[in-house]
Amino acid sequence: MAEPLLDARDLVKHYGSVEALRGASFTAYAGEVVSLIGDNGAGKSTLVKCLSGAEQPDSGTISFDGRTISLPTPTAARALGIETVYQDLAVAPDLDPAANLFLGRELRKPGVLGWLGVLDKKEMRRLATSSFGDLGVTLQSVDVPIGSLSGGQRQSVAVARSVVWASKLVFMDEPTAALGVVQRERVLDVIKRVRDQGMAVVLISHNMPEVLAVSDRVEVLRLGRRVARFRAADTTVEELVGAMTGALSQEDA
Amino acid sequence: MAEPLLDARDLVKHYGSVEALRGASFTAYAGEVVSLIGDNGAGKSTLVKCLSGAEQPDSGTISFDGRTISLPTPTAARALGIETVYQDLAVAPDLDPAANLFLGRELRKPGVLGWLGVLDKKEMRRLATSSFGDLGVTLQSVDVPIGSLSGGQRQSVAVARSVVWASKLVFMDEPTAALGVVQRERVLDVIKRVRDQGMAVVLISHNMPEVLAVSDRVEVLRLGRRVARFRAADTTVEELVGAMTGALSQEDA
Amino acid sequence: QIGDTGGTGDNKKMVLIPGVAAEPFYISMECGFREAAKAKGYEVDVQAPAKFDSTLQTPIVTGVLANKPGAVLIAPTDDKAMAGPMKQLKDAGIKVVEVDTKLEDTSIAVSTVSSNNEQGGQLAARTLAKLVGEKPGSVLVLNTKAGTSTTDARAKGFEDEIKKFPNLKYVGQQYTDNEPDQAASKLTATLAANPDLIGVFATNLNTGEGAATGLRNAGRTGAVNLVGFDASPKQVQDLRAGAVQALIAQDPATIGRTGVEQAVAALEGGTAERDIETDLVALTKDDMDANEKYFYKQQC
Amino acid sequence: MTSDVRERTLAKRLFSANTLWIALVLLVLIAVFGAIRPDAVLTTFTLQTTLVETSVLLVLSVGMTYVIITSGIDLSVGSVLVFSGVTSAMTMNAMNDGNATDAGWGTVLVGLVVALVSGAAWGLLNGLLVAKTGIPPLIVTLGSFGAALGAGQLISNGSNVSGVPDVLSDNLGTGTWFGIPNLVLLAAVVTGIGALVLATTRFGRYTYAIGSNEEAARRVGIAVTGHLVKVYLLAGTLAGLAGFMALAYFRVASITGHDTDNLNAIAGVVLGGTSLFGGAGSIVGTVLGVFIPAVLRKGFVIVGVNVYWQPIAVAIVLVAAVWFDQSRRRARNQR
Amino acid sequence: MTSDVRERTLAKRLFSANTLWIALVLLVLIAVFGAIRPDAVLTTFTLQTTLVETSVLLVLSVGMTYVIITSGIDLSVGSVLVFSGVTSAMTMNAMNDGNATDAGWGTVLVGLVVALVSGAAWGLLNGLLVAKTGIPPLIVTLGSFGAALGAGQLISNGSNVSGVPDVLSDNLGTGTWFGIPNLVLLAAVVTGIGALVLATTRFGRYTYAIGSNEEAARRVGIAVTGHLVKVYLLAGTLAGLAGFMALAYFRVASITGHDTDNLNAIAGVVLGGTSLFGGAGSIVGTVLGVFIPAVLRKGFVIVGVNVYWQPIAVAIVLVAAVWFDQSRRRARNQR
Ligand SMILES: Nc1ncnc2c1ncn2[C@@H]1O[C@H](COP(=O)(O)OP(=O)(O)OP(=O)(O)O)[C@@H](O)[C@H]1O
Ligand SMILES: Nc1ncnc2c1ncn2[C@@H]1O[C@H](COP(=O)(O)OP(=O)(O)OP(=O)(O)O)[C@@H](O)[C@H]1O
Ligand SMILES: O[C@@H]1[C@@H](O)[C@H](O)OC[C@H]1O
Ligand SMILES: [Mg+2]
Ligand SMILES: [Mg+2]
Repeated sequence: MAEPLLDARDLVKHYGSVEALRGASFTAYAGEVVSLIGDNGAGKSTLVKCLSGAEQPDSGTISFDGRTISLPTPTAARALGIETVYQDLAVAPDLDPAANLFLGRELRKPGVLGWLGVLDKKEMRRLATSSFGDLGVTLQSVDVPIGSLSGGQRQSVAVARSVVWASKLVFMDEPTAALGVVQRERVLDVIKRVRDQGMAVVLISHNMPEVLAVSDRVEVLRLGRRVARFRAADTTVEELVGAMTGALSQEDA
Repeated sequence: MAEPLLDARDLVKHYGSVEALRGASFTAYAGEVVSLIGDNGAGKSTLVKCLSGAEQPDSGTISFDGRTISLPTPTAARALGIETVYQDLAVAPDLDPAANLFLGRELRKPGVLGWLGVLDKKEMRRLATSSFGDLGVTLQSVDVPIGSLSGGQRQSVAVARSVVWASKLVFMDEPTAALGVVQRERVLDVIKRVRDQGMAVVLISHNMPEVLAVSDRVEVLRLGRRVARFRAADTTVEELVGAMTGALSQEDA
Repeated sequence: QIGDTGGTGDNKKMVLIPGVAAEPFYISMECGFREAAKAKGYEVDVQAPAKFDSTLQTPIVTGVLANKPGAVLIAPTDDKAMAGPMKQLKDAGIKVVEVDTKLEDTSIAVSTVSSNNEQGGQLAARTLAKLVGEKPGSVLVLNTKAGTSTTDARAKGFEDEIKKFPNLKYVGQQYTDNEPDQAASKLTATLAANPDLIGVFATNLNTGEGAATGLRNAGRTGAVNLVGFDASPKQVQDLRAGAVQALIAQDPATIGRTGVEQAVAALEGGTAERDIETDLVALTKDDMDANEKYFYKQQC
Repeated sequence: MTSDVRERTLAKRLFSANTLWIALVLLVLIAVFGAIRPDAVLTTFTLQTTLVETSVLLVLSVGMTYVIITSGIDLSVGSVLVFSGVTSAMTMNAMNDGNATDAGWGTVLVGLVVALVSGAAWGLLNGLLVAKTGIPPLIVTLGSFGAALGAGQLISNGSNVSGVPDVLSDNLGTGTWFGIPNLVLLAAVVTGIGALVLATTRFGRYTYAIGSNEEAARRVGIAVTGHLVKVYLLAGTLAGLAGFMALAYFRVASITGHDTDNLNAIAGVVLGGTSLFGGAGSIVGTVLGVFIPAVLRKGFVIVGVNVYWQPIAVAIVLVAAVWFDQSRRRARNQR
Repeated sequence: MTSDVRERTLAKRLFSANTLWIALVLLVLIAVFGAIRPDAVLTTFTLQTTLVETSVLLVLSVGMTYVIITSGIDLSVGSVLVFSGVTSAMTMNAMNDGNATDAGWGTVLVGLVVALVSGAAWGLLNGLLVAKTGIPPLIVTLGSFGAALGAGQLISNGSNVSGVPDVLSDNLGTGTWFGIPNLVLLAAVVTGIGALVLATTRFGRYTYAIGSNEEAARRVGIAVTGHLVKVYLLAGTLAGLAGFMALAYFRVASITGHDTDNLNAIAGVVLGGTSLFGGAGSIVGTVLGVFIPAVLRKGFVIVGVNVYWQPIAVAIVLVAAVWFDQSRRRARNQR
């Protein structure tokens, strides 16, 4: 196989006396969907936060595109083409969906107004409307703060935001957890489309059929450590569950 | 079939110009698991909030145990034996899991201290630990604020809280959305156990296999209205999805 | 009782506790104090509260007490509330001299050196009446905050005295929270309600400055006679420029100097004079140059 | 996607339902006072003086609005105003042998720059401490509240500084332009720019985003630290400008007498519908919120309310105004 | 379930890591001043007076801690203190032909009740408005800040009220009990009860819950409205008690001089680690937070720091203390 796009080794992360990561490793290749699975509290979200600059690991190394990197801020990760759907969504509840979609990447009016920082709200709203359409999201009004949307609507906004802006790698921490049947299918389609454009997609999900349906590979985290890796085509739900619960374990995963 | 335990008719709820419920009806019987399904934004959470006193419908009637009731506050619903797992969880992030489990129902020390309002924290922590155990939740420390727990851990606390206190009916708005495979099974087991004790359980979920596996009946909401009702044993995933998306519709559901 | 502690202090040290920090009145007093104390060979310290306020002055008194100086000159910010802390000074053997203001309880201080604020208010009323002459019109008092003893005494003196002039209609006082912008705003509001306003007495520096601003903003400078209290450099300048028509000046440097003399007398075995009243004068543009010694200083 | 992308005009957005009801309150107040004393209230004189007297506070409140929308607070503005006035006046005096009364525009310009820089320096300090250290803004600005005042006293030796150039006070302080006081014009320009920047630019958008969810803003790559520094810098600079305006208006840099400017500004901002928890608010609201207490104080003096009743009456109307506003807004949202 | 249910002792919880570092700051301050002037700082006298002078503020701050933990704020405490002092003193005078100086314990008791009831009445008003109407606490209590002061001035006709019974001032005001000033004892008892109720009872638990997530508290059936009313009632009643204590100590009901009590109390609470956003905080922290500025001010007077430098130095130490505390806590959490 080719060089990994992202290769994290032996990440450790403490919160006070809680050990969220105890030497976790993780690998992702360009042009693949890799699922990261594990029990509640296994450390998946913590790992994603460390790999997207939202948290700093206490120790361990991260290499990206062959070079060792550090990710002091989410901006550093975004600059590398890494986008993230966080499990807690990380949206600004008082802003409307379009504002959230373009947050940190606002479009400005052409000409001198834009140079003065004036936003092109109309254009952003138009583009947002079409992005949401792609994901099958229905909003009764685009003018309301996102805090008043339904759980699934809010999640769709976060997903739309990540795929619009990513260029190399997208982390999606339980992107479909609150989605309806139709929206879930759309998101899975989008994931595949993104993969087919040559990016890497890291999917976190507790839905094993979904994991097997969409991923190329699966990595399993347990108690803050990687305990197994599978090719999706060669494995089964039972095997995955076994790995997550500790019933089954691989050497040097 | 017997008298319904809960029967809501023609509920309407507006938020500003958004019509979340447009004449929704809903029925639940004692001793059954009824699933409430529908697309994102269909109005499921709004319906649950109206039926558990967290929001007030603009119009419509609710009857419970044969009598017409109004639910001005969540306390009114709790007094009738109705407990709820809200989609947004509604926990106090600064308090620890045990404090959240017993919130509003704190145990007090025996004797004069208890009469003075002094809490029996030790006992609450002990009971909380065993409730979490029932749901397969693993916590590294019970002393941390719930805001720092993983998504699934937090959800488990909310589920535990509802089943510990309910006596007649439990609403569960996507209780398994963030749960791992093992925890999800445990919660489904708990739901069945609660049903077997004669209570009604209302489950909201986007996971159709899960819905079919655990429910006795299914009611479908679409654009703020009930559009279909099924006996779980007589229906299929395709039929449910058809009803949710509007491809299929029943008369006078 | 609190503070029953022994110990001896430094008899060659003298501390001034003004009513508030950073006011030309007290700065001038401090100048007189420093000059006189140095001349007598005393070491000096000055500790002022940030506001004219007994709750802020009390910890300063007890803090100073911890150092046990020989004498304390103090402008008590409340004629009753400061009695307790000042009695502790006395009980510790420190000679207490009241300057500018005084306690109701006359048994604590060895001497009181002050001008009389109520008389100052009366003088302001007479001065205003003289400026106005026979013309009829309304007059207003701009005061600081309700409950501030010195400025309340000035307002009271003014109110009592102004009644003796039947051509002047007293429209009452307005409180300004000691903020110049409120003084300006309440003055223009009064002007709107009483267009015949002919005189204003501002009981301290901030109200005077606000009043001058209000009149300027209303275009009525000079047409409405403004009498201020105290003679800080800015006020003197305003007097000269015609923004203010008269000032009631005290003699703070003399208060400070005299206070030191009384303290020294008490410390070195002489007898202190119990009550000393210092001068109050009305300054107008015409006679101001003759009375330069009453101008306050911003620094020594 | 069935969302109808309804366009809202700029005017509609600036003057949204959130500010509609509080504007109504202001109008009712003016109407009531006007009905009682039409001869004294509904006059150019009262209008002009009220506007002038509110200008300085308004400029402070514009900066405060930005700070509060980020879910911060700035208790230091009054002290920074004092400090800037002092440094500016002292510099102008120093350039003119100790008394700048007769100085020219050159001196005034230097004075303006000194005032702005002084304000900016405190704002920068506040911003750096708030953004980089995680010290709560209340503590940081409570500190600079004390420190800026102390520093002002220290360099002025505790006294008010006079010697303000006549060209400054005659033009900016009391001059008018087609009947509009220049001080009001300046405040209006600052407020207008503040409102536009907040409502239409990226800078404004980030201000809301940070107040709404700071962590989310950080994760989408907004330079939160830098932005917060800029917001406090803005508030400080505006406080410096306010100090310069006060200098022109009062013709003196006053040391005491600005103790409650901070609370007055905060009250105006909150009264105008900006949430202390951040994420929501507007400058138009702030303008209304600043004028309501000003109109009340003035109106009560004009109609002759007893001095001791005045603060009570102001308090009652203030609370009642927000109550009315809240219940109207709620009713509208429930509809 | 692998959670280990480690027991934390009461002492440990009261004195958790959140307050450890700020306690250290306080100790360091005392040590520094003590090293400079051991003869004046480390004396019973200085200890006694510092404690006494902080007692009144401490009682205010205990109530404020509860309010802030619910994510509210109470700007009115200083005015309520004034109002209660005035009503109490005037009632006592009225019972004794206009001068209660020589009155007995009966009068004092009535005075106490009047002070408490006066405070409670304002607290109740605040609580009802905050809890039932959705008006932001800042606005409600800014209103009662003005109204209570105005009402106090109205009934006392704008002047301080004297005639405080000697038995009150000699016993509560300046009396001691085994060397401990009675005023300090009273404040300590109030603080102790406040700390215990907050840390161990249901009332305390609900206070945290409401501040942490008001909607969640409502949904689990906590009577949020009623609880908020009680919390503001508590703060008001304690302000009433503080007014009575001030009466005993200063022998006069002073109208002025309490303008900044509200900010001082809030600063103490926040300095002690209570979050302005609610949900977290402790009374032990508040005690430390109240003493740090008090020790600083006293220390500066004793060591003779220039008056203009004092506010600057206080500000610097204040900010530095919280900075130190924050970075230690953060380091500890990252470990
Ligand atoms: N900020 C924090 N402070 C303290 N503990 C934390 C914090 N964040 C996470 N943890 C702990 O770290 C562990 C791993 O959490 P993490 O959120 O990474 O789990 P996860 O694998 O994403 O679980 P889930 O599937 O439930 O989302 C958990 O025990 C959690 O309680
Ligand atoms: N507080 C609110 N303010 C404004 N609109 C709201 C509010 N709550 C819900 N809505 C709107 O009402 C509609 C129904 O929302 P609801 O949360 O009930 O959907 P749902 O069926 O639970 O969806 P999901 O499956 O995504 O959770 C949505 O369009 C939503 O945007
Ligand atoms: O007499 C003093 C006065 O002149 C000053 O302005 O303020 C305090 C007073 O005590
Ligand atoms: Mg997770
Ligand atoms: Mg929902």
